[in-house]
Amino acid sequence: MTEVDGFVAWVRAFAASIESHQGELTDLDSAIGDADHGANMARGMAAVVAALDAAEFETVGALFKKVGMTLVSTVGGASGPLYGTLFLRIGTAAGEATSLDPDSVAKALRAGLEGVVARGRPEAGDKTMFDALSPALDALDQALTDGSPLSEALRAASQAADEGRDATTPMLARKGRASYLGERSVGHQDPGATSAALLIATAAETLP
Amino acid sequence: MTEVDGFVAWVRAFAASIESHQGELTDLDSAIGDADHGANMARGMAAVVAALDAAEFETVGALFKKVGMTLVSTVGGASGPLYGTLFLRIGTAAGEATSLDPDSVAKALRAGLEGVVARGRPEAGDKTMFDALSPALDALDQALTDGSPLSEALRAASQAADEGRDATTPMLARKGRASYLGERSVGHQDPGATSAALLIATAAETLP
Amino acid sequence: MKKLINDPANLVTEALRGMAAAHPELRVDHENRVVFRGDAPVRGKVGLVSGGGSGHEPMHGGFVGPGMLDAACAGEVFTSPVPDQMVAATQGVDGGAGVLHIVKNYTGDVMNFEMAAELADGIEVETVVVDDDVAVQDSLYTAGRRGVGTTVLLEKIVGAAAEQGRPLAEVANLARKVDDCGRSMGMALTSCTVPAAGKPTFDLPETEMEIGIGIHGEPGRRRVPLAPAREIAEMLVEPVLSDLDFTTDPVICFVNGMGASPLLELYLMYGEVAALLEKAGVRVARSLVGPYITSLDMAGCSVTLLRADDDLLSLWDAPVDTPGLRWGV
Amino acid sequence: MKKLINDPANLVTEALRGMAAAHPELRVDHENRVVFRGDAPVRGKVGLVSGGGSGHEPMHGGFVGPGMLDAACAGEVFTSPVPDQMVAATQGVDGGAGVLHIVKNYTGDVMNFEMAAELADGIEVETVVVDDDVAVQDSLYTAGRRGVGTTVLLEKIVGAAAEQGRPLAEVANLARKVDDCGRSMGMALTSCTVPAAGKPTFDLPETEMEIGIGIHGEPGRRRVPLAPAREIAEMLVEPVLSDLDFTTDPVICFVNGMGASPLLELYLMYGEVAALLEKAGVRVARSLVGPYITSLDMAGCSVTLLRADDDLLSLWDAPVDTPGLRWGV
Ligand SMILES: Nc1ncnc2c1ncn2[C@@H]1O[C@H](COP(=O)(O)OP(=O)(O)O)[C@@H](O)[C@H]1O
Ligand SMILES: Nc1ncnc2c1ncn2[C@@H]1O[C@H](COP(=O)(O)OP(=O)(O)O)[C@@H](O)[C@H]1O
Ligand SMILES: [Mg+2]
Ligand SMILES: [Mg+2]
Ligand SMILES: [Mg+2]
Ligand SMILES: [Mg+2]
Repeated sequence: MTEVDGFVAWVRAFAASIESHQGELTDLDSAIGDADHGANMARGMAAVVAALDAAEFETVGALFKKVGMTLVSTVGGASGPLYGTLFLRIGTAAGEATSLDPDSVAKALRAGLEGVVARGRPEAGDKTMFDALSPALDALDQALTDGSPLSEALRAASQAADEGRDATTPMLARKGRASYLGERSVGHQDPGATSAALLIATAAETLP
Repeated sequence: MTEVDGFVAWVRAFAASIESHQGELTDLDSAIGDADHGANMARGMAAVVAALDAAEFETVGALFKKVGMTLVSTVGGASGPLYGTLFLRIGTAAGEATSLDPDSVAKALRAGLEGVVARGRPEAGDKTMFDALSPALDALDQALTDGSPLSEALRAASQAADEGRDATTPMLARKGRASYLGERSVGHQDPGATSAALLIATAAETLP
Repeated sequence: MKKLINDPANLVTEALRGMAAAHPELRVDHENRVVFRGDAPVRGKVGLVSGGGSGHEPMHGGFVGPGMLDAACAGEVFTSPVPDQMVAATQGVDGGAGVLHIVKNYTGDVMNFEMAAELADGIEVETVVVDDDVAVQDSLYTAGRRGVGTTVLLEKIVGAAAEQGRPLAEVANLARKVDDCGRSMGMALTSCTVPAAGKPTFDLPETEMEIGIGIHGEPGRRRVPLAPAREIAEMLVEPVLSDLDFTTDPVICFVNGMGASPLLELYLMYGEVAALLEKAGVRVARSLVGPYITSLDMAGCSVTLLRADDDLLSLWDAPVDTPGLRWGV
Repeated sequence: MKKLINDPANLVTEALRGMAAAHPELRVDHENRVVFRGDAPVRGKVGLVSGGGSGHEPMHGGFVGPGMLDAACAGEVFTSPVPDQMVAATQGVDGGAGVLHIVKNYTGDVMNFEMAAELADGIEVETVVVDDDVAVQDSLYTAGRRGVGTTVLLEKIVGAAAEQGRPLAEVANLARKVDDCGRSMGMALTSCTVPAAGKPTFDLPETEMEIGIGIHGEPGRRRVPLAPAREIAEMLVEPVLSDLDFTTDPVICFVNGMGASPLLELYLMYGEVAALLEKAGVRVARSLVGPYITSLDMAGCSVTLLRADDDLLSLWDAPVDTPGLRWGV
């Protein structure tokens, strides 16, 4: 079972990871976007950390809703509504629970991904964060079904996310700003898939 | 005696010299001005050459008035009125003559310089074309007084013009655009003094 | 990076402070980063809300005022504003006749405005999404065309219609019609530098330029050797004319500067564009030349053509009183 | 050099062609390179003629129209026009009430306008020489101060007075008064590139800026380390305030862009300037923010303050209808 504190640690670790990868995310977004993904995510996660510092959360749902609302209200751009919706839906799925078992964690993450799909309508191969998140959650489900404990399953998920992120490089973008580049988007790693891989990696590092 | 044709050769030689020094004049004007002295003089002298190609001149006065009017009408900036007035006054001094003896050449040039002074009110040491022209005409007068033939006297004038031009480098500009730089104008050769030295040099090369 | 700024993190906040100081006729909500016309909400008038990332000035804040927008939301540089801002703007301009959201077709803008429309309950909201950039192929499977130059013309024309008291549905339909009738194409001589990034978004050698750029400093569709203005005009006008027939009605021709291209060059470009249009049998009824929808300090330009019937032309001519566009008042 | 041009030698000609196409309300004499208001000469009205080198757009051609200039002469880039142009302009605007020449204090401009005034016989000509740049020390023995930002405000204010039908002597005195009451100071983040020269006029490292520049891309009075906008504002405002007492009357505050500095940054600068003025007890009655007197593609800005009594303010507010400034009509 993962308690609220465990999830708080994850979110904080994600914020720290974004902070230290800010330059890389911006560079990736410079190549096929508008050079703001690093700043966007850093601004949003800094606001999230400030919100975590200022409040206690009784339930997993309340925590993630706060994270999602904060991102929606501070990020803007494409990543604001997408990451915001991701966390909001995780929060809705987690509901009043004060801790989650591994299957509930996987279900909540799946609900988050469905939120991303509902908001941005990405499909596999569009060269977006979906291409990191979707294989990650498939790997997570598979590992849990195979009987792995959560931490091990999340490591598998993180590996799948990294592979999915890497796989965006040869893709021709069909969604987001990179789609405007047409053929020229090929050969560049997607910034949103990169931040999404950090999200799963920090989950693997922090969630017990 | 110098015939009209001789003066035409001088003006053409000056035009050619400006053309080949255009880049240098612009570079000098970039350092302490607005980077257009080369283009200004080249535009004006090209128009002068076109005017010479299109007409015959009976008198020395008519030739130089045409040169002066053409410069006034095509150059603009500071150098247009200054060089324009210089040639206009040379033309007025030469009047109806069809050829000039050495003393009349010197007198006409002196009248031209007085035109520059009337127009721009430069004083010695202001870091302008005056600082090349004035010593040049002094040297010319002196050499003629000493009994030198015109060509030799013009060579002395050209040497004095070159020295006058070089002497502008350490000067602090008090007239023209370079004056806006204050102390920073020190250490740069004046573009107008440079083109003026070309004027005297081509006279020495061409006037018999 | 050489800019007239203090800290990139405070750029938008501080620019809005300057804008408020320079334009007492506007009301700036600094907390929500919304520029309102001073008398908003105007009773009985449809409220026009636009917005987007900053860095495109005078768009959108400079187009707030009588005859044009009621409010504009300013996001971070090149980043869509957040729904909270749009909700505040929507509530602040609703004079009882509903509100039109004018959204440029970028994933971020569309999603944030979508969330705002969901959140602004009790207020009737219509949305028009501008997508006029012919550099981008339109397709069901992609994000679609970007919203660029037509946005300026649309905000002016639809602003005049709202000012006349036309109802929301009519104003929204007019906005969609303007979007349908407008096409744009842009190019860059240099990259811009996003302040938070601190360096140019892309490297562009002295001998090359980008064709088919948007307004966020993103690279264009293709990179080609630097060319004279005459050829650049052809590269911009040709794809616009082959995308829509502009010979049926008079057009409004808009030559826009990307931010660092001086007006002297923009007028020269306008001359080239006008010559091409004449050759193509396109009749220019109105024109606009200048930096109106910019990309920070990018050098370059875009061309927008708008097919304009009599209604559109008279709405274009109607009085407008904003910092960025002003006439007839 | 990356510019939207064809051949540097034809730049001015082609830009004027574009301007004529974009502004049918103006009349452009292409041979003489003079932009006239469409209805010039206006009978009984003092004619206002200005002009100077090109590269400062919208000044001066963009300030031709009712309420401002009657004609503007366009020289080559950064090169004063020639007397022939000024004579053609003077003849073309004389409506029987005489003509005022508005000349910025540069040796070339002054001498060429002087020759034009001598040549325009039969027409009563008065001349005002604008010299408002506090970066340059005024002295009997030098060329004196440059004419910069105040020129824009002067052309607007004096244009309104001429439009009211005030006689030549009064209009000329008013012009001199405006010049006396205006002070400016400018700075550059980058050099501009004169098209005919093909490379930047001066090298300016990434870490430095020029303070006390004019409008012709000439280097400034001093080179200092790059600083935040707040400190730049101080470097511009302080010398202006110490040159003239601006606490006696309200002021018009004009923050001008040099050509490549985006409006976002100019508004930020305006905010900084306004804060400094407030601290100094200067009351800002009107403001103007934008690129109005530019130096090609130079990045940077200038600050102009004009002490404005009620007459000046009401002339400032009077209708003006030009491509570059338009209100009240
Ligand atoms: N429709 C979409 N669905 C899913 N993800 C998307 C979509 N559009 C963009 N993204 C993701 O958002 C990332 C860009 O985010 P960001 O740079 O912060 O926003 P913006 O594109 O508005 O500047 C992209 O790299 C991509 O992964
Ligand atoms: N008042 C003056 N008297 C004499 N010569 C002057 C004066 N002002 C400027 N000059 C000369 O003109 C030259 C500059 O000419 P040019 O660059 O063509 O004109 P501008 O300064 O208008 O750009 C200077 O180098 C200087 O020699
Ligand atoms: Mg981005
Ligand atoms: Mg010069
Ligand atoms: Mg963005
Ligand atoms: Mg010059």
